[in-house]
Amino acid sequence: MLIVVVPVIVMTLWFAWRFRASNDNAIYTPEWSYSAKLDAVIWAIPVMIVAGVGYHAWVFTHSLDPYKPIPSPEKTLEVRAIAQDWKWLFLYPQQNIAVVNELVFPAGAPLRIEITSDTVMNSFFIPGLGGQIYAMAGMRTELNLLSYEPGEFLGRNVQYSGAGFSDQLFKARAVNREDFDAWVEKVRTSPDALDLATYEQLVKPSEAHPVTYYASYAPGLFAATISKYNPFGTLAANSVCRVADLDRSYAR
Amino acid sequence: MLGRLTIDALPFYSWVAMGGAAVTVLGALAVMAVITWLGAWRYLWREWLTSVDHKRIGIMYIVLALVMLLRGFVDAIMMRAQQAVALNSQGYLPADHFDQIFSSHGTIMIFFVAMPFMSGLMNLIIPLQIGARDVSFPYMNSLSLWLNAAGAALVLVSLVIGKFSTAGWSAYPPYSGIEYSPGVGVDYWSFAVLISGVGSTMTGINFIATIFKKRAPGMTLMRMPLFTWTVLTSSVLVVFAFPALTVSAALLEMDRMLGMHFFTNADGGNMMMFANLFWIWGHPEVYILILPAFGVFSHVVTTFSGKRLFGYTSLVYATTAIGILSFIVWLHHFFTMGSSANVNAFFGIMTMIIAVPTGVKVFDWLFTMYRGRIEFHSPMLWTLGFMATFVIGGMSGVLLALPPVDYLMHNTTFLVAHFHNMIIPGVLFGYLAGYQFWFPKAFGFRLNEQWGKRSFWCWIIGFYLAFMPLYVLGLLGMPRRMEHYTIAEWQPHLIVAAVGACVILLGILCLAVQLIVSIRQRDQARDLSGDPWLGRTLEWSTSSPPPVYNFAIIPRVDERDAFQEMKENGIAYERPDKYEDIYLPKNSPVGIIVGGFAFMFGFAMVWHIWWLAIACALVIVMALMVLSSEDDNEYCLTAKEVEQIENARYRDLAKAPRIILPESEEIVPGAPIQGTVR
Amino acid sequence: MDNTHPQHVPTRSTYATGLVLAVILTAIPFAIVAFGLLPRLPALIAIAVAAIIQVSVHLRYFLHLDFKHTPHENLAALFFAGFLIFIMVIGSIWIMFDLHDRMM
Amino acid sequence: MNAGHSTASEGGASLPIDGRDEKAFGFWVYLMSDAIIFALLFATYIVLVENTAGGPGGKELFSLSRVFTETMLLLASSATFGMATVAMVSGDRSGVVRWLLVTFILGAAFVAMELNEFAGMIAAGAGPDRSGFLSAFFVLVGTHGLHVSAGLIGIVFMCVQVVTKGLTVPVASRLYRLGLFWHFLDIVWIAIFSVVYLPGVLDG
Repeated sequence: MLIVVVPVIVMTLWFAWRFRASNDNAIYTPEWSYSAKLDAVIWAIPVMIVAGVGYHAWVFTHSLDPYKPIPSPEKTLEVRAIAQDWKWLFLYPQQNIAVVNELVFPAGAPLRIEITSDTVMNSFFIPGLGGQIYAMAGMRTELNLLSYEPGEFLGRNVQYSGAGFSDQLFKARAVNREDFDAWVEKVRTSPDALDLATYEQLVKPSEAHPVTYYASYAPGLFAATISKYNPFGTLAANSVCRVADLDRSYAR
Repeated sequence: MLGRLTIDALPFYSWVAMGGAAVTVLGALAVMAVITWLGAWRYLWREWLTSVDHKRIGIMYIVLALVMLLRGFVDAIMMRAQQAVALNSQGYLPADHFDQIFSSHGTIMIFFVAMPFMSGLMNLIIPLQIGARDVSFPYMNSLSLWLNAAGAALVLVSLVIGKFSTAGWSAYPPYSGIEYSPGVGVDYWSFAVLISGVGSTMTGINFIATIFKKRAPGMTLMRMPLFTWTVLTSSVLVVFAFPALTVSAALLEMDRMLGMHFFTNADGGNMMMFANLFWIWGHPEVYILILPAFGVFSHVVTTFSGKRLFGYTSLVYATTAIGILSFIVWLHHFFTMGSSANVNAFFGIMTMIIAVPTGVKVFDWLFTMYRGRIEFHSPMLWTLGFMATFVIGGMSGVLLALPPVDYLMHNTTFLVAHFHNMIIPGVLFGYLAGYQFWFPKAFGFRLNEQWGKRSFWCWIIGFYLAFMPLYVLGLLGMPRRMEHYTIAEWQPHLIVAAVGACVILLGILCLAVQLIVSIRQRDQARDLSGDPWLGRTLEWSTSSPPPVYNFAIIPRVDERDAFQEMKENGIAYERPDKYEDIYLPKNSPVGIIVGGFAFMFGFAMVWHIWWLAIACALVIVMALMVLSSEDDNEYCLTAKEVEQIENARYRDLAKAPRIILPESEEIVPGAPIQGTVR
Repeated sequence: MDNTHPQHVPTRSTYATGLVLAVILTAIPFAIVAFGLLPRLPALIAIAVAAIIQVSVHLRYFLHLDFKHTPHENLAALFFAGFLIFIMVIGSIWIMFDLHDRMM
Repeated sequence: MNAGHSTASEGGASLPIDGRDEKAFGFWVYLMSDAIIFALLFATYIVLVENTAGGPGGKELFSLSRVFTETMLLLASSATFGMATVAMVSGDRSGVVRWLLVTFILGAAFVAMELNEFAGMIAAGAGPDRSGFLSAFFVLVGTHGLHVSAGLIGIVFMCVQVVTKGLTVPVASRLYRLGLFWHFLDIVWIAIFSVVYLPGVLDG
């Protein structure tokens, strides 16, 4: 694209200087208004660039589809994310633990996140790790991520959602497998459990919510959050079952 | 009796809000006081507010746009100031107030600055440029103006009574739904948008009819000036895209007022449909705004290069291609909602295809400059600034059109920088170039060049300072609409951006000074010829300001650059053998009355004052019935009166420098290009 | 105004023809649905075809559109509107049902 | 179009009733814009039609015989409006008023039937606030009904003008545009019964 941008900027400045009215040496052709060759060139160059970029757009849009699982010999970690006012709740169905505003996962292993919202539209985004995707009530979106190296990222909601929006962020940490297991154990020692009553308290609006660990969570919580908004309708009914099945199958 | 309007609606909750309200109220009172002091109410009412003359309506639109530009800019500078200081602190604005500010900034700049500015230039120039005496529907034209003004007034009133929306200019549900935004803010947004939207749609219809039906004899479609072409395309887009805005805002109000479930979280609503509908309008809207600016650039480049436009046919095809393609790209505003790769890739590629005709346009302007004699008047500077800056925005646009990139950049300040990069150098520079270029046509004297150039340099430097850091911040992952933040790395960039906003403020002040200085020195800058820049199209063939009937004799057109051709053939300024009676539309108060009641209707709906809403609706319907059954709404300007006006015009022409009157056959000293060509 | 084209004057018989055709084209789809004459998909196609034909009947006999007398700009507006209706409706349906599939 | 007072009968061939007139063209463009509004309401309906949120669907709510009667009323009203246009061309003032009144009665009957349908649905707990499907149904069909009602006001308004002013060129031009509007609403109705009612009651 710089093939166009740089020449345009250069030509703008150069033509403006070269053909200034006070420059008597410059040629002046007031009637010259068409050249088939030039016309062909100025259509052809953008067409070729767009054809090239468009081809790559098609290929990469498909290969980088966030729903596409990332192939890896490692076992995929499943996480369910629920957007709330103004925090993120993460459920780990394989570990049966729940965490607010912290996402820890093993480096080198694929991370598959299913996302919904228990409030307005949010957008789940960990800049530096991958792309974003919207979180919407009664619906389920998906994001597949992978961090090759251990590291710390800042994740957040980037779709404006109200007064507490600026502080709706969480730490995303990619850690070694041992550290991850240790972290899971730490969460499991938490005295709190996320039962439905606790969830009802948690979902109330709160700003800059501290990191909170829950040693377990109510089974089917993620599916229940979706069907809270979408209990009827043919499409929804089928899919809620599907999500519920998923949740159950991951529970150990 | 007063719905949900109580004394709590007054902004006693914060000093900043009270200050804003006070400025608004005092400003309005001051304007009224000045008018009273000048004893100008009667004059204003008779000659301006009830006028159906397209030139005066155009000027009133531009006044509206410039006033609202100030308001929108105050919002901008408050946001930049907040973000410059709000590292690990709340800054000086609470979140609720900051959110109102970014919502009103976007709403005002798009609906009440860009749209009226565009309508203003269209009104002022199109009938002159196609050799017509007025638009097709002059009464509807006045109605459009006052409906736009009513929408703008609603937004201004929200500053004093109640609060504005916090849901952003695009008001995405469910956040904008009644459950999450129970106040009046979103209602202010939607009624302002709906009322002004009706006005804009009527403007679109009016200009399609005008351009199709009122062109001077001989002006075929492929002889129309480029500005006329772009306005035609843009009007077509208005007529076919605004219904989508109307539908999305109206359905949102149905949800809010009648408890329906179009976009709610539960009970069968589908919030994604709002985004879909809103952007079916939203994307063409970008081209609605920018195409007329492209038209202005085409005229400025040809005039100040003293050359024919290069590649006219290509430019026309590029314009219409952009118009059609703009309807097939809307999904790129919500790639990240999670559509499948096929859908995203399709809309991404369609979006990139728009870059082709846009690129062609830029090259055509460049080759118009090539081997020309370029004079650097201020409109030309705005144009050059546009060309050098717009391509950067174009490049970031193509990047954002790549779905995998958009997943990373959407909702960040990169996006903010991108669309400001399209709208400031593209749209606003275009309109300001048009303002500087056509000001002498509207008022009969030129604007001060010095201050115009100062303003340009402030704007362009300010623009780079304000928005290049936002590109960087977007790459660093900073989301848009942050009231405060915790990352120290961001702050230096935000401080630079705030400085940039201050430089733009200087640019706006320069524009104000330019206007004042030019009015005071107007006698030195009189445009007696009606053709101050050696223009090439018909608007320059009549006097500045043009007589109320524009053309005593409707010109005949044989060429693209009609007026240039007349000058070269020595038939410009020819006196006709005799003049004819001219019928013109009488002024009418219906436009401003309907506008006033539409404002009250909107206000009543916002506050649920149902009896007032019904009463206003009835008055509006009745006023429209009266207007539509009016048979005898023209008055006659007799041939004698026309002759008197024209005689005065020829006396001025004889005094004008650089003008060759056909009778004298003598070249006035100092006449540059014209007459020596060929 | 251009009066060289002979005016297309509406007559009683054009409206009568239009009415008869419209009634027939209404009766067919209603009959298909009321008496269950066709399975769902063919029935939907039949309804759509009858509707499209009936719209053209209305345009021809009630709105007096034809390619000879109607001004080009009116036809252009109509076709452009038709094109955009197609884009907007089909586009919306494509997008929304795709999103449905991915999210539910 | 400056000659405000010549009557249609003497104007003969220059009657502004063929879309070539500036105002007719402007009105035509408005109709196209309105068509887009309807198209988007249709799209919204199609997207939301399954979202009954446990409430009743089309099959339980729609009555084919009612819709068929409504359709016949509208089709007949289009033809009678046509007769008014024919009367206008031949300069038959009382004919115009007579046919307009017939059209008014047919149109009013249509609106009455539709209001009756709406009232029944709301009384049965199937109001527009029940589900996304019903919101979309009421707004789509209601918008059409609102247009028809506006057309009815227009018919009364034009009758008064024909009686008081006669068939002048401006009156004829307004009547022509009202006719365009009326016929246009018929086309929208075809789409409504083909997209909303018939598929709604069709066996799945």
